[in-house]
Amino acid sequence: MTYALQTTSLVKKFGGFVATSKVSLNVEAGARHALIGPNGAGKTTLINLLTGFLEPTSGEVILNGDKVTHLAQHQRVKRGLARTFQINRLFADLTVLESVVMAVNERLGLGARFWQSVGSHTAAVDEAVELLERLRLLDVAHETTRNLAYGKQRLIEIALALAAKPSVLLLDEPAAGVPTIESRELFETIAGLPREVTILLIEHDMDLVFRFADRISVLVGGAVLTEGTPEVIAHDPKVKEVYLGEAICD
Amino acid sequence: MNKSMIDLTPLTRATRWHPAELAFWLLPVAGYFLLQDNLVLLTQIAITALFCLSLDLILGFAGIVSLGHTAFFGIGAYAAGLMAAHGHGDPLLGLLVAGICAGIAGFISSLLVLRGADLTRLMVTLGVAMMLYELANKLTPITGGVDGLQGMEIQPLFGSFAFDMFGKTAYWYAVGVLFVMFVIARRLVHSPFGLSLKGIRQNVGRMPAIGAPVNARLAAVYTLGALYAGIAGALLAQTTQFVALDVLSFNRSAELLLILVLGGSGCLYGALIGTIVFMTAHHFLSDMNPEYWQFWLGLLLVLIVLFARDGVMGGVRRLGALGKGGAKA
Amino acid sequence: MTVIFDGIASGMLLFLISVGLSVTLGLMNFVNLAHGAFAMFGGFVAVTLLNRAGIPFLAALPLAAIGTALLGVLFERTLYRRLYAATHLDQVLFSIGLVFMSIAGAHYLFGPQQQPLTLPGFLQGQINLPGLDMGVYRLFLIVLGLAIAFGLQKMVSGTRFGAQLRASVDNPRTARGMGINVDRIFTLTFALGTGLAGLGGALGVEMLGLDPGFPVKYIVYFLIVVAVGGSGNITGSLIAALILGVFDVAGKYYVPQAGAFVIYAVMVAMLIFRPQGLFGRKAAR
Amino acid sequence: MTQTRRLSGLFVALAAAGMAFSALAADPLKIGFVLPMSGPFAAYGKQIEHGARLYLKEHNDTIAGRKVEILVKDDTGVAPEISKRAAQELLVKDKVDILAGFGLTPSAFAVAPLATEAKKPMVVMNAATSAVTTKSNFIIRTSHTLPQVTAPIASWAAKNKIKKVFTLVADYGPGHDSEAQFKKTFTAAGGEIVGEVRTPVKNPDFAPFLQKIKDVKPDAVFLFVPPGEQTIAFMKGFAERDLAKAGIRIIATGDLTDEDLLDAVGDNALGITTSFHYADAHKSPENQAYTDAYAKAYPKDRPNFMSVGGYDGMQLIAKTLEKTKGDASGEKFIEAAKGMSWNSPRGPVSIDPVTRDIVQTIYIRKVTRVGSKLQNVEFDQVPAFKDPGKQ
Repeated sequence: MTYALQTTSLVKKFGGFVATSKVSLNVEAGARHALIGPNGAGKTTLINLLTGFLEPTSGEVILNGDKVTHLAQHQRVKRGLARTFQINRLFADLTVLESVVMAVNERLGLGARFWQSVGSHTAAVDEAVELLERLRLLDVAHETTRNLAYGKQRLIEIALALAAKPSVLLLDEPAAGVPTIESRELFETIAGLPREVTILLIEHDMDLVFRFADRISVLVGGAVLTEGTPEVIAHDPKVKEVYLGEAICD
Repeated sequence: MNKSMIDLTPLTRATRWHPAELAFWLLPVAGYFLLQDNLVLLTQIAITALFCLSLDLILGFAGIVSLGHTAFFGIGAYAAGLMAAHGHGDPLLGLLVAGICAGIAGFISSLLVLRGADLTRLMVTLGVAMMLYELANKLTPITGGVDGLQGMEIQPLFGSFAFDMFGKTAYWYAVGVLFVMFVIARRLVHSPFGLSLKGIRQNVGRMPAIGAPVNARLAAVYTLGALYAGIAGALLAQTTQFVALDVLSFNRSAELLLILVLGGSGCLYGALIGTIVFMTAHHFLSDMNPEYWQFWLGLLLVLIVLFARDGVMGGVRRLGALGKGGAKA
Repeated sequence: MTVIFDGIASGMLLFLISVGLSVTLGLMNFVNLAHGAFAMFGGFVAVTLLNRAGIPFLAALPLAAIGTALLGVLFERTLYRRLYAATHLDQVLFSIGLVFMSIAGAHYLFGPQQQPLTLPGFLQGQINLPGLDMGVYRLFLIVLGLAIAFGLQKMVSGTRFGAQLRASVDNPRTARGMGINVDRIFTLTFALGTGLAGLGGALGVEMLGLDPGFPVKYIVYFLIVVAVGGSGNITGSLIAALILGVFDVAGKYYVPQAGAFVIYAVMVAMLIFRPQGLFGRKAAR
Repeated sequence: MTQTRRLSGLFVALAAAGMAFSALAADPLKIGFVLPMSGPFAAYGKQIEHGARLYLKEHNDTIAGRKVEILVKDDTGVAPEISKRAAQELLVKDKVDILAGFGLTPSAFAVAPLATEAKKPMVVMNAATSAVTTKSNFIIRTSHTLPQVTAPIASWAAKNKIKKVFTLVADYGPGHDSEAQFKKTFTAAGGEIVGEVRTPVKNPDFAPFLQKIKDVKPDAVFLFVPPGEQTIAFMKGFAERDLAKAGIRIIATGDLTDEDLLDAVGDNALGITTSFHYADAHKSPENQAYTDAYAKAYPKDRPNFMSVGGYDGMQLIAKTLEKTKGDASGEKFIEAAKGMSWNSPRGPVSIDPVTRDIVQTIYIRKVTRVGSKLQNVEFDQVPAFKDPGKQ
């Protein structure tokens, strides 16, 4: 079994507070893996540890078999680990095309080119256009990001992540704040991603999780409570206990 | 809509110059013929514009606030001044050396400056510049201290155009250097590098997540801004044939920031137009009223901020947007 | 010992002239570079009262503070108010404009020369203890500075007004929704900031002099204190000012060759190790 | 301000119309002033302009039969490129015959090459670094040089039972120059320097240095800091620490007890002994006339050495032009000015034909309360003293 993304006994302490407690996560290559947990379970911290925004107190992060524990965020992206954000982090005054071209540039290592204009790097532009077409964003390619509807902006979030051609994609509540109809479309798009892209999904919406994921980890109090297939998780009494309130509400 | 239908010209428009831009660059030519008597003022406007451009690169495009940008201006001025005072008076060589010295200093100080948030950066840049000021004052035997660096001898440009009191050579020299540096900055701003700087400015948190090494980019542009400032300092030293401590003064940094904000940061023409407006106003006001011109200048600033943000400034910005239009990819 | 005492006094002076900025910049998040102009106004009020009207020094101080606060209210009502929502750069441009006007105005009204100020006899001279000589005025500054720091800290963290102020700055809309008169809170706070500036200016005349260049001459010091202390934090400003003062004075005493560098070096070092300021609650903007 | 300037312009025009008969009144004589009129050194510009205008007013704006026009440009004091720009515009655009003013040394240095190139006389009315006159053969100075006013206090101190001196100077060029001159003269006369310190130029607090002085207990402190708030701060601190009662005196150059500043220093200045070339309390008929006229024209201000620099600058220009019969061309003017001597409000002065620098009496004075005013009261003098910086 090859794992695309692993952690081994990952610990993060803030002062005396243990935010992540000995998390060992194994995400298989090509998996649609979901990470769930109630509020305050430490999902955000874990994401930050995986992407390199935070450094762990102890433990390792392993990406495609290589230790990346002490690499900076952008270096991990170069090795194929991309993410989207729970709350949009976009470039408000750039157009959609500019944003995506910029992201493609970074993957192609063109970001430090300072002499030729953006448009003259045709390979990057072509790729960006293709990506926009795939996400059905072509018609707004020249719109300024801030002028778009929230649903469209969520798609740009994903486009920016995909521009990195990731082998592992972390989706942090991709449907947060999106109306139900649009969120269905969004998930169709996500489901349509090629199978060689491993996806780790952090999501609140249990319906979506159970429909989409083939494996689920449950995070509680900074530690992994349990892990298994959707069926197993759905019938796990411990999970029910933790999720009682929320699962019913959702 | 499919991908063959998309219009990609917005991405490449930068390579062409808008007619308004061409018209703008006719101004210095017109200025030469119409304002023969004010060539020194025009020269100094060109130099300040270049200096302002350098701040625009780091503040306007990379979002690094600096209250100590004179550090690099001063380093450039002293580098060029010391070269000329010790027998290496070729102006272009002086520019080159000044730019390199300032660039190196910029790179080193970028390691300090890139830590912390805005106010911290403001104060760290300020602190670095103030320490350089004190250093230049301390090194009186080398720099001449408050009395200024004496004995600069600038050789004629290209061996044939001497810098005389009518200031024609100095004018074309300064305008020429400004133009070349502007063209370089313009290309840079419209390049992938420039785009990534805009990205950093608009959302610094996102950039690492698309694989961009933010600190390396910022260090690069800070170094470049320092280099530009150094060249501007060298130009001032060479055209004035004198360097005094005030090239490192706090007032110069603050005034520069003022000019840039006035002109509109984040737009190359904003730096140029801000300089023209500010220095012309300063010149006329201080000629009319040598003692109290500051009052009128202050009033002008207050009125602009309060009432004309969208009038005068908006106009300037719109004009700037024309030039920038090329970059609008 | 005397060196440390002088350092503390010097730091206290830094604190007194900067604390007003700590209020406007830190608590109200307005980059008021015209702080020095208000301080100068306070100085001129004090000097004029003292020399022309013959009002005693101790009475002139509160009058300078009140006068400056009134001016502050006037400016806040008419001008500053419009710029709370503006960008920091706009605020800089605006307040520098005010600084220019104040310099030229003071030059016009009072001339370019230094203004005279004579302290009352009981504030002059020194108290001599074995191993420690304390200037009376310096002691006065220390006591006053501590009192102001203590009072402000209490006010910001311990009173209803302080709570309302913090709420208004953090989220004006919510504060309004909760029935807080945000406009009034801001006006009062601005008056407080400018009043403190005026008081600092009046107190500073004795040691810093007073001429039309004042607003620019000491702007660097104001900013240093506020930046190092962490904006909006009164205790932070106080401690930062004291550290800077002690280092500065001790540096000049023991290594006069490096005298001018000390204050900047200390500032840069402190900022590099604590980029948010000593006690910064959050990033400055 | 603008209004008075316009009025005087009108007056000039009227005067010119009235003088049409004069054969020599062909062209008006234009004198371009480069002065710090705003910024931290605005007081310099104001005083120099006052002095210059006072002279002209006394002579109906006419010199050697030519009516005179004054143009003033602000150089903000500390930006030599602005000084140079101002001078260049005065020369090229306004076509002035003579450059004048120059509050600070860097301005004079920056403009000197222009005077040489344009072959126009340049009358320096304040900038005091010794080397200024060496920068162009067209420069004449009517103020003073720093060594010139420093050396006499050193000789005086050595002769008057001051054996041990602590020097405290601001850490910048003029400070270094005065420190060097003082040490040279004082040790040559048998005195001893028991301590020296250079203080930062921007220095709001002298406490640590005063403490050092207190530790060392010299007979006197030789002081040189930028005149202004620093002088005040030093003297207040000095008084606060009772250093005077400990038997320590302050000796200095006279710019630190300049009349513009004395009132602000207050009684703390009492007893300070300085050497300088001018005090408004100087007793002579010329000075009486001068101070009276000044008080009438500018009732808000006190005349000081800078105003006299401006006044004498105009006086020198007038006397020289009388000699050349109104010819202001560079070489002729400078030749005629060399060796020129006259009675200034400060006493007899002359222009050294070799260095083109001023030769004058330096007075030793003590700050004393005279009536309601603090005054520099002269009690000793060194007549016809040349700049020792160029010997």
